[in-house]
Amino acid sequence: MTEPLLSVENLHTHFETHDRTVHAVNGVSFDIEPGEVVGIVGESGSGKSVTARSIMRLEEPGKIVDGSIRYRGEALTEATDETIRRLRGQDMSMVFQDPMTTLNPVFTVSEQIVESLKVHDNPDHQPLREYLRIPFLHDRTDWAEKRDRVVELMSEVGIPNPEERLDAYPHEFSGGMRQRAMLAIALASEPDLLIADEPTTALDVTIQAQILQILSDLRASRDMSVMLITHDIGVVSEVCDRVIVMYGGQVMETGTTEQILTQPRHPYTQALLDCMPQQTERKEQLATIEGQVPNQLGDIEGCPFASRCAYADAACTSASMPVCDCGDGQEAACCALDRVPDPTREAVGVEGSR
Amino acid sequence: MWKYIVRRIISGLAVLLGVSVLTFSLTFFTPGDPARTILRKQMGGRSPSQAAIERFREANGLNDSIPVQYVNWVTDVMQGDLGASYHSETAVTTLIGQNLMPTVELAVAGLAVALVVAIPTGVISAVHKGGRLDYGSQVLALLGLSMPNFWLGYLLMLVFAVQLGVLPTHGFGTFGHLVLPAVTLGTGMAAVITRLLRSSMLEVLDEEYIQTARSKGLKERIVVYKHTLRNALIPVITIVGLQFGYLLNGAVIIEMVFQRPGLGSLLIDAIFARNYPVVQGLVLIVAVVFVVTNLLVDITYRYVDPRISLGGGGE
Amino acid sequence: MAGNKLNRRTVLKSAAAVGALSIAGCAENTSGNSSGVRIALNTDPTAEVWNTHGGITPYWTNVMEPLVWVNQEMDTEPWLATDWEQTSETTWEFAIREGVSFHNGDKLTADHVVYSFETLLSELAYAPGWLRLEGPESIVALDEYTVEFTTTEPFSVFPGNIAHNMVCIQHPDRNPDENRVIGTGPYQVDEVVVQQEVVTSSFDDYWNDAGQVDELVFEVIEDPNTRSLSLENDEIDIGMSPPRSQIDSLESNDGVEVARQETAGSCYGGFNLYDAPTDDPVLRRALNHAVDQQLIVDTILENVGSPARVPISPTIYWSAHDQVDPYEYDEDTASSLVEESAYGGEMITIVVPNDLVNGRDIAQVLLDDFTSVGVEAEIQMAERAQYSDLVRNGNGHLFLDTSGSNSGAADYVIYDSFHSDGDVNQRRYRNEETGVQNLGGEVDTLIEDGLQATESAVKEEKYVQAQERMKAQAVTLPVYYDEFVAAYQSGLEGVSFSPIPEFTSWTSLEK
Amino acid sequence: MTDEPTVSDRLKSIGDRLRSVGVQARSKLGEARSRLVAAYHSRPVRQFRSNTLNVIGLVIVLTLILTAIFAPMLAPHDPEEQHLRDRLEGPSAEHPLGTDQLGQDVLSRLIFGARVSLKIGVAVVGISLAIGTAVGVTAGYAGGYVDEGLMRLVDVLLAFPGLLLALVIAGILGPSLTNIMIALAIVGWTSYARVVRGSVLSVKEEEYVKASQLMGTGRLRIVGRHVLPNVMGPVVVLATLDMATVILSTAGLSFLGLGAQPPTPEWGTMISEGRYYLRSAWWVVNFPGLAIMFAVLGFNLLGDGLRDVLDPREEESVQNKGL
Repeated sequence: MTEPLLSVENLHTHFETHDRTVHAVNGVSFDIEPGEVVGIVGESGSGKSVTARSIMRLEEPGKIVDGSIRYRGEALTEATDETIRRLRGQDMSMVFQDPMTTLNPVFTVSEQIVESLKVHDNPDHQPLREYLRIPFLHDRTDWAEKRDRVVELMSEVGIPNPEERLDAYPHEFSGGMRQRAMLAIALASEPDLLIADEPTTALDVTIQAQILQILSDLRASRDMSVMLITHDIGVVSEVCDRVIVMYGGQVMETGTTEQILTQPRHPYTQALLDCMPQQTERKEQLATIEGQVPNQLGDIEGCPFASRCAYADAACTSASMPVCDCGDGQEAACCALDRVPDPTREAVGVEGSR
Repeated sequence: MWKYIVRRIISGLAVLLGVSVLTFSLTFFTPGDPARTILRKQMGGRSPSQAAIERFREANGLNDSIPVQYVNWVTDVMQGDLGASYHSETAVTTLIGQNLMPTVELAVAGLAVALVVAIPTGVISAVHKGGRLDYGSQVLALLGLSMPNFWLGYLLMLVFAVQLGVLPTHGFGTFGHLVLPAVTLGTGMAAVITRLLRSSMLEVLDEEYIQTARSKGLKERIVVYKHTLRNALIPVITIVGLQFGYLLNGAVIIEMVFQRPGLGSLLIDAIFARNYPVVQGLVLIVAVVFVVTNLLVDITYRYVDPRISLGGGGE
Repeated sequence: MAGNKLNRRTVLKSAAAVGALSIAGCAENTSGNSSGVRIALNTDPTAEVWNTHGGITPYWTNVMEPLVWVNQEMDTEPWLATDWEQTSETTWEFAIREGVSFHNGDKLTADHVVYSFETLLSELAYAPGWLRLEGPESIVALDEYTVEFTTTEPFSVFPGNIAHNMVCIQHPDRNPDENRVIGTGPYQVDEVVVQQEVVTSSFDDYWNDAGQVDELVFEVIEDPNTRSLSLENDEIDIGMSPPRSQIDSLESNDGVEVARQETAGSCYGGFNLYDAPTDDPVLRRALNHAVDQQLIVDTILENVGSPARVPISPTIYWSAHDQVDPYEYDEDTASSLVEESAYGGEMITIVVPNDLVNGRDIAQVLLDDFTSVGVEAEIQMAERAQYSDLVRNGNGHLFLDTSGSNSGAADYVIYDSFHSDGDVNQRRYRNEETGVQNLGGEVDTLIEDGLQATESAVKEEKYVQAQERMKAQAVTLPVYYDEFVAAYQSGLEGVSFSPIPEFTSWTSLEK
Repeated sequence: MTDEPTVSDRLKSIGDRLRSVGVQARSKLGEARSRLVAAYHSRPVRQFRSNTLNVIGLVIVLTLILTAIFAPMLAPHDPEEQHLRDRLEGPSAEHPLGTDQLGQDVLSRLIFGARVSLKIGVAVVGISLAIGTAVGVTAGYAGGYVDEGLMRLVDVLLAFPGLLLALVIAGILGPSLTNIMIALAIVGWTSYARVVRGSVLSVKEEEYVKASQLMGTGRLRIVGRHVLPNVMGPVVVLATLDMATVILSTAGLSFLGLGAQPPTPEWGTMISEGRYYLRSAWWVVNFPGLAIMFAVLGFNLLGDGLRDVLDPREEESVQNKGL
């Protein structure tokens, strides 16, 4: 078996607040293979974003307290700042959720793309006077030469008339356009792994579709892996090869997109799928999961979903959660899996259920 | 943009009108006759005769009622004439012209000192939030903010001019003469800017685009000094602009401590001598400087923060 | 957009350029210490009030000279006039010195004198009243070296009155706009730096003994503290009136000498004679007994000056200082006099102008002394402008101030303060027939007689009598006679001052 | 046996009554204590306590207030008592901070000076607050031309270096603490007016205020019930920081000779008068300098701390009208 591109093992990321500790990520493990699109789904607060940021080592003010993250075998949790910077500049890129806040408002979009190109060229040589454009002291001839590349990137992500927009500021862009610009920034460093943290959440539906389309195209043309964080199962079904379902800072279930969507084993996954509008008849009320997302304060014992789980018993709140192999690579972390109805068997026939 | 500037100028004129009415009406309540005071000063401390006083009052229009004097004054000001000092026929504009540069020099130097100190301190303080450096610079900033500057001036003078003898105690002209006053003036302002920049930096460091910058693989130095500082400076510029006007407050006292010529000394002398044309002219000029600085600050925004359009609202 | 960017860059660049320029401009201005003598005054020698004199002060600088000089004894002495004579009650003839050169080479004639006086009269509103000269006929050149003055009223002290720094002779080519100053003095103006300094150099064709130091620079340092600091810092050679507190340390400093000179000035409190409770002479005497002048001189004044008995400095020959017995400091006498008086616990307001040197401290000592003999008092510091009003309106009970003469005619020192029609008392005297510090009656007559007297002995007799009457009624509370102090680098020789320090001649100065 | 209660009965009933009073008092005391303890552990107080600087600020300000209140007990000497023969003496057991040029005890003058500074601070802040609130409420409620006019007036005053204006006003009115107060209040009320007006405007839009308006509640009551409590936080913070500014400005104006009439002990005047003795008697100038610095520091720290707790919206409202 080839080495995975990214391998996360037992990751714990904590946040210290005034008087308590928030266990945002609480023992997450998964792998991403080269060229694979992995979707991470879960409700808000389930630790998806923190996991993504931990991988980029942007977890501050949180802290990785345990576990390991390996990129092509290199341990990111122990890596030096230089290594991390080189990786960010050349191997991994990230696209954030809200395009309205992820672009620096005081620099032109092209400036921000060129920066990315510059870092990619030479991550270890970043002279301040050149980046700051200090009058008389900077030499930016090669920055100007990069303009063609910027235009190329901009058109690649679907920004129309890129030549005319070279001097535009982010506020002169619409939301969708900004997300494309953000994508261009991320692609400028020619990453092997693109982490997209809910890249379409803040956009309206038609734009969402366009962005997703661009993502799929890019993945195909550049042969890069994508880690797509979303709470939208619809998005997952469209672009992902594999899905990781997270809840309460832990991985609940993993499997191929098809497995997760058609035969979810974990009660949380099932509940999540039930809430999707597509599953609901018109006029019928949208299903919701009863209860509150746990606040993840202090040490967590047992299954974080236990309090909301229809199949939970007393043991679920204290026992450790076993990861059960459900066949064909599908895994679910549940201590009462035997009590949970199995859609695969249900599909086969009523007699299959107990 | 032009529309905006015109609007600002009109409201600026209203401010000037208000300030001038305010200062002018103060002369209503004033004890002390300018004629006697000024003549006494001219005569080296001798009391002038009643006839001389009458002549003086007549010559300077002091026998008119205050509103009449005000209208006359405004009419003259419209024609660019701020009147003449009671002391002699020297035009107030000339006097102000003579005293403007020393004060501007002091203010600019003070501002430079403040920025040179405050920008690195504020940045370091924010970057090391909660650490010893942060704590130290916050305490220093608070001390700078709380120290009466005349006391600071004397302390600096005592140390650098008297004990060490490296700088002149007083006077005006050379670079050396500027150092102590500028440091004295700059200290309080440095404290203000440091505090403001720190909190502004902290706010910006929380912004998502800083994560974007980091995610590109930019060095922390560039993240801080390019992406963070540039944004954090925007609110600082407002305050610096406003403070530049307030620097005149400090200049009054510092000019007195260090014996520098300037608008401050001129104003104090004029107030005590009841030299009303000079007081009114100065107050007006200061208000003009203030209004203009504010306008310039607003326009500078356009260059620093591309989101703000002077046409109004922005997006 | 592109346009904007260009602008932004231009703005930044020009800002940088301006910054560089201004620093360069600062550096060029460096003025080092030359071979000359730097003298720090406490007033600006280039202040705009001096425009009449070509833009620099006629005081201190020796650039321009008057017709009549005042000597060490406060007596008049021929100067640019060699002689003068009263030709009628209101006319005076002055003989102008021959062979005197102006700094531009022209020879002094009577026409220059006429020009100088007329300039003064036309440019200074108060000059006609002060000099008692009005109208074009009042100054006439009788011949090339004789000038006739016609005063508006009999004015016996005319020669002394014009023995004043401001009444100096200047050349018609003087120009205040270009700071061109042309006089006849031992030093001529080389350069005027407005609000900072006047550079003068010795004038070779001076008619009298020429100055020995090549260059004298008069600069302004208003703050006395700074003045003495810069003396010790070797930035200046002579500093006028150092803070008293530092005279001791200056005197003990090897490199610094201190010159002292009694002046015509004195500091006293004048009582409001017309309002209760100070309308009671017994209380006024009591308060006189309550104050220990010697202690004030020893402590607050740091031994500069001497305890006063009368309001007129003994440097003025008609002072009654030697003729009167002082009210000795004695708290017991003071307390019993307070008991004896009509005083009923009212608050006495001591009014002090805030530019009075040490006035604040002296007032506090007076207040403390009054309190210890059972008299309630408060202090009201007022700016000079406000003070003038308070005195003239009689708002207050004791008005603390200094008085002195800076001309050869010190008569106004007594007339303005103590004659009913004098400046201080006139307003209330005319409006309410009262006044402030004027006893009126016999004292008025004595002062008038003294003023009109041409013979020194007669003048002295009348004024002394007036002072004795005033002392008996305790019209004033004399505090101290002033002393002028200047500190200078010990390398200098021949530093001496006149009782009118501004009349000081620098020709004897050597470095 | 008579119906008369015996002496012992009486004593007993008195005893009972006393005991019940005692019990009541004790329970009241206990209640107060537990309330205090609860307050001490409440979130805002905890938050305030968590920053040492805040606590230092509170301690300085409390010290200042207590010093001012108990000045006559604390001061070792009468602050106005002169001993000319013992003038300018250095710190000693008798005069811990030395004596000034009149032989007055510097420590005692500093202690009484705290009164003067606080008095001016409270007066100026009080007047500014009153005017500012009145103007702010009027402008906010009236809207239209009234609002426009008042706010332009505020702009005029804000558009001008406050201290310079105060200097002109105080200079022209003549030296006295009252005139300083007037001058500082004239230029000081504007920031309050702005804050209050802003709050009025936002509260006016609140549903519950609209509702109570519909129900016919008077405007003044609405202001009292809804606006003022809402604006308390920012105003308290503003007032605390303003105390610092006023103390500093007063010292500055006093330094220029516009300050207290002698022999009132006032810190700025002490520096101004003592500057001639800077070299021979450093204590005369430097102790008042330190006193001003600590007082200003105390109010600044306290203001910062209060802002963290009371006014989280406004991160930094830099107010440095000071010199």
